[in-house]
Amino acid sequence: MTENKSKKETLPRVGFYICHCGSNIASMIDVLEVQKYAAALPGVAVSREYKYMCSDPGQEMIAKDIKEHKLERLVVAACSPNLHEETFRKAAAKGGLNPFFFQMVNIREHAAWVHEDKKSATEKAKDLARAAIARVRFHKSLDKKRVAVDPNVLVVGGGIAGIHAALTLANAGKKVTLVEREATIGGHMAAFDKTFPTLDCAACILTPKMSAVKSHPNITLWTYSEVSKVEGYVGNYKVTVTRKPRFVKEDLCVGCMECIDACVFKEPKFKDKFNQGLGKRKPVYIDFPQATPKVVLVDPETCIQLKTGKCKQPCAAACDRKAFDFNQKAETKELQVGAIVLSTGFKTYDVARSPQYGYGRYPGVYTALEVERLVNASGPTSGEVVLRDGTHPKAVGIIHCVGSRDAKTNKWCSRVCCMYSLKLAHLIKEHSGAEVYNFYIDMRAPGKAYEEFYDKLLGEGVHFIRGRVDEVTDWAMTPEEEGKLVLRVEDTLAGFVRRIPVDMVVLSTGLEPQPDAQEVRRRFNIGCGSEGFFQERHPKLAPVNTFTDGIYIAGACQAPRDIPDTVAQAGAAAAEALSLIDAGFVELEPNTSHIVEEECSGCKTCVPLCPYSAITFDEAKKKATINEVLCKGCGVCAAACPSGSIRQNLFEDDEIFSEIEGVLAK
Amino acid sequence: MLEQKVKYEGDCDKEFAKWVTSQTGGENLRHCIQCGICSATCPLSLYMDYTPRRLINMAREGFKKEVLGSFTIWLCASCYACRVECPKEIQVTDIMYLLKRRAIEEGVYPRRFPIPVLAREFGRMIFMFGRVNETLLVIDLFLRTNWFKFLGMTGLGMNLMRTGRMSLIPETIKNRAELRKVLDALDADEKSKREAVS
Amino acid sequence: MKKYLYFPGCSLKGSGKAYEESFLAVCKALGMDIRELEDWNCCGATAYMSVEETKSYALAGRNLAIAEREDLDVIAPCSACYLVLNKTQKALKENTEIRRKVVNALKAGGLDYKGTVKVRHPLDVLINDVGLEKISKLIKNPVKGLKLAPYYGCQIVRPYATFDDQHDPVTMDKLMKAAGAECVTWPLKTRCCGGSLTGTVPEVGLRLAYIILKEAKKRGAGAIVTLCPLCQFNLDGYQGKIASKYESVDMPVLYFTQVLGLAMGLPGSELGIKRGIISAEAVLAGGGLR
Amino acid sequence: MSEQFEPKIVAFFCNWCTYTAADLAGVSRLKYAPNARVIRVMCSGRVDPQFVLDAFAKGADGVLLGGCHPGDCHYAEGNYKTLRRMRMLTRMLKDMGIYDGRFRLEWISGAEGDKVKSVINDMTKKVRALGPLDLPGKFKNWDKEIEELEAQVNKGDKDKEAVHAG
Repeated sequence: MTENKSKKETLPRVGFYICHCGSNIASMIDVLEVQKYAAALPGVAVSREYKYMCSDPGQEMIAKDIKEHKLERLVVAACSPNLHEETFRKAAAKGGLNPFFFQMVNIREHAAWVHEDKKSATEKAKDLARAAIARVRFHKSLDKKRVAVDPNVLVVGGGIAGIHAALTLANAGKKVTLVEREATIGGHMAAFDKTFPTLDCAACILTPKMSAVKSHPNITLWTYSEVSKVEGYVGNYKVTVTRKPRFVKEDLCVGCMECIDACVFKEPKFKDKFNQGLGKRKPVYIDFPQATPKVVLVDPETCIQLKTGKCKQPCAAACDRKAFDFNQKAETKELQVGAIVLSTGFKTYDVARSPQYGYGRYPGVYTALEVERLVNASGPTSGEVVLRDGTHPKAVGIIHCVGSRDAKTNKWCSRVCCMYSLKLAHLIKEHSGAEVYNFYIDMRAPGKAYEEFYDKLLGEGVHFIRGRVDEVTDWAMTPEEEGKLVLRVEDTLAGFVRRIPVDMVVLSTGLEPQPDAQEVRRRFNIGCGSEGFFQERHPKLAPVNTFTDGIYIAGACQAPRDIPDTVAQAGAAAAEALSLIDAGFVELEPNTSHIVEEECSGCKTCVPLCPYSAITFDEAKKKATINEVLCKGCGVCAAACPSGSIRQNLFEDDEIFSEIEGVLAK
Repeated sequence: MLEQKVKYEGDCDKEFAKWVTSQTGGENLRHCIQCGICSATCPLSLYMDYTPRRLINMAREGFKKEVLGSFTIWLCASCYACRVECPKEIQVTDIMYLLKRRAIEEGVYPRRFPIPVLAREFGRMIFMFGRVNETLLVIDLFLRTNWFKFLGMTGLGMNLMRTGRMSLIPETIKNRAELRKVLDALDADEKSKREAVS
Repeated sequence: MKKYLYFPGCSLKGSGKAYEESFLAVCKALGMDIRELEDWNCCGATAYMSVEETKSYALAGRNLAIAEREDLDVIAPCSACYLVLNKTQKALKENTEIRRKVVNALKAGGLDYKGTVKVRHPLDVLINDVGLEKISKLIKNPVKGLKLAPYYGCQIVRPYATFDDQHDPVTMDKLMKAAGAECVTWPLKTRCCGGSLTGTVPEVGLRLAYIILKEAKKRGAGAIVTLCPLCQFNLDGYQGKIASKYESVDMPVLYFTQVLGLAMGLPGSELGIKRGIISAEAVLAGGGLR
Repeated sequence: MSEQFEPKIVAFFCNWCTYTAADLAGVSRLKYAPNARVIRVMCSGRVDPQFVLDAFAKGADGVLLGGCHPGDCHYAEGNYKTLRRMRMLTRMLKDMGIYDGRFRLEWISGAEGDKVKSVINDMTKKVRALGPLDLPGKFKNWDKEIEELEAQVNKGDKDKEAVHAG
């Protein structure tokens, strides 16, 4: 049994260090008491407390002690190992100790911050310290495994985030593959007319970047494609991509659009997705003039040839490049990359979930995205604000927080709605001269020049009514309300309820995770927060990293975010990927498993358990062997081995048993 | 004559605020973001001296006098529109209820709202018969509060007679004894509670 | 065939007689096995609930306890009863203190309640148990040309009902369409009629009722069809006063069960059609009915 | 006021989900019972049933095992293996008289800091109600009983010898 063994050996000399973390730990845990307690434990040669162990002086102290007191093991009681394990391993190494002769005790996140009674919190800290001191004796000298990093990068999602990340990486000389689900890159931004707070035109700043992507020698652009499988590990990912058929050969089409004119449908008659259904398109189409790549595609839902096979195919005939191929099938491609940037973006709130605002029931009610197209010079109305019934609105109401800040829909503030509502208010007023009312709960304009933009709108005479609109109805109580849409709201600053008749209602919809965010995160083996956005590794210190090394996130797939922040984050993600690649190699945690051959009974229990098929059976020796390059260190095999011949580094049975005894022994 | 509007901290009763949030239904009160959708959706807010939103804020700040003295709580018709709309799931209707109860306990409800009288007569009638005869209840109510308003109602009375929708004989249940035991038990429970406190 | 218990509540024995008559007649015609809850007592209603909470829980509790013996769903046509009984169910389930008080009180009366009873509304039962299909089959003379404003009032879909949408309920519309009637679309379906105030604060109650009646008329409805005795009483009974205070609206207010009954060919006399203070004769005649 | 019994709970948390969730609970300053002692493993699949038995044997009143939700395992399917093993273990423990939630398996994702709080509070409450398990104590008693038994037996033999001698 473990404990006897530990008693026989002469105990290695342990150095114990406990951190106050300013007052973070010290305010709830009696640091001195723990330090004294540890000093008296068997094998402890040095026991110290210090205000900030992670600071340089703190690390120096450790390194110095290791040398002076010939310490053979190191235990630090401080914050979470997820934060500072590496720091103290380095300190150990500095002192000339193998970094894995170290064990960290989490008394901040797991004790000081979550308890209210100092006495019991201190007891807990003692137990955990005792366990670590007992465990660290069994630690072995280990070395990190180095593996080369593939210099190529995959960027998933071709919105402004993906575009910026791809260009940054490509400009640094890395080979980038940009995969986009839609037929063109550009994302939501491509649909906008102007951008807040500067009101510069979205197309003017976005389209140059889009064509730069297309023409960049280091970027392979795969639109109308989706990642279907991801294997491997940091620095060495194997990715499978499915490319949907466009029924037009991408390399042949030059985007002359002759085929669209030639289509048997003389008039466009199908819902135009890019224009939010406000415009119409033909079965053969291109999303918008600056679409990238500028390649047409055929919609199998509406194309007669694809549905019935009975069409004269004038489109194909009109194409002098012979680019049409109605037999085109989806194809799958594989690529090897070292790092992946996820920038899969967001979805806007589905207003059908808020029937009280009458979307779909009253033609005068629009979503913000629809209005983006409506005020867009290159939109279906060339920027003229015309309602579905052909009239021009004299009064417009913009309802903020639709699908935000509401326990019944989404609890969070979507962060961009206040600002884009201000922008739309300005544009609508500018394009139509209508009276514009903004109905807001709290005005959130925290960005650079944002408050100034709000001030500009106030000056333009836009009405700002602080209150959440209850409902939009066609119920008139006074003559001037007849034939109008009536919004009922409390003017909370005036302190009474108002009824405001308008011709047009704009629903400022909030931002949500993509509907398939859960599948995507599973595919890439990362996490999602409770609201469904991708989970960053640390909210402040690792905002673009994930818990899976080599996979980074940027833009609104991580949380609602506007363009400036998205671009900044995309740059950060690219930089993280670069620092990984340019290091040339990664050091993997040595927590892999290995088999002690003489103890292996050859029962084969472990072989099928390994999810990475790292375990093979040597028929000659009748023993199992583990390929440590493939092993990712979960330890499932170690737990299952009947003869106990499988050992997982850093999590050996001895280590865990002694830890169990440690936390319980009194 | 001008009325001073400034409020001093001494004017609010933090205990009252604590009490409201400690009651069933009052839990989420502190989370109110003052969006005012409760007032917007309330069919009665146009008659209220304070809109529901303002009342909520006054209650959580402890302006007991103003809250319990307000018409607002008596104008609530328990249509639950606010409760359904509230983005913070605040049970506004139930808060109105518990404020009514408190106002009655402290005897500060405005005289022109005979709801407490109605409730009392209602209770008395149930205790006697187990069921309520609307006609008797209404007559009783008006006689106790404002009898000439009652005269104004005779037209309706005649109509109800004509259409056989009005009877002057109270409906009663068989097992009145059982029901009384139940109600008495509750009173006893309440009493023991109060004694325990004092 | 599923069995049900029926909780009339005080109104359906008084001003809401017509609701009881028509509801039971329709159940009979549909061959439903339904029996009045034995020795039921007043549910407590919201006026009482608002000032004597625990007592009204106990009142409702006694009814639920009696119903539990029979282990059947209870149908409560009156909105106030439906709300209070459901609210009691919820309170007894979620609030230990209330449960303690009420259960003990019931014990004192020799009653016991475990909390298994389901309280349901006629709309819920007709749509989800009986089914539109079966009902449509029994429509003998559809009320063609009858234009109705379906009025749900407050306490049915709010806050406890789960069988219909809180903002835009449709179950009654479906039934009325099945009966051959036309339904106007209007935004006041679930807006409070002020019924609980007309008695105590008349000026307020009257205005709310007037708003509903006027809008229904404006939308071209020949009659309002409702499912709540208090709403019916309030909208029907006070039109005289409304006429003198605002304007004459002259809008009959029927129960959906009455319209359904007529469409199923039941005689008006069995459906209490004549009990409306504002006569529906003319409108119904327009609908080809006698 | 009498000192109430404070159960000792050993918690094995997987590094990627539950341990992270516990960190999140800390960062969010959620307050929960101080009774659990967390032992970090890379995957809940590393937890050998022996660890659980050992914890009870060494005096734990409860053992909590936390892993990623099914389908979310950082190592693809480690938590499924955990599930299978622990089902069996639970039955075993029952036969040994250890049940009523003294051993508990929970899926807690990295985002569910609040679940760490509620699970630990709930388990502490339940195990506290159950009272101490105290296997070490029981072991001692059993040893003692056996010794006494032996003593008696030996004594009996001596008496017999005496009789024969006489």
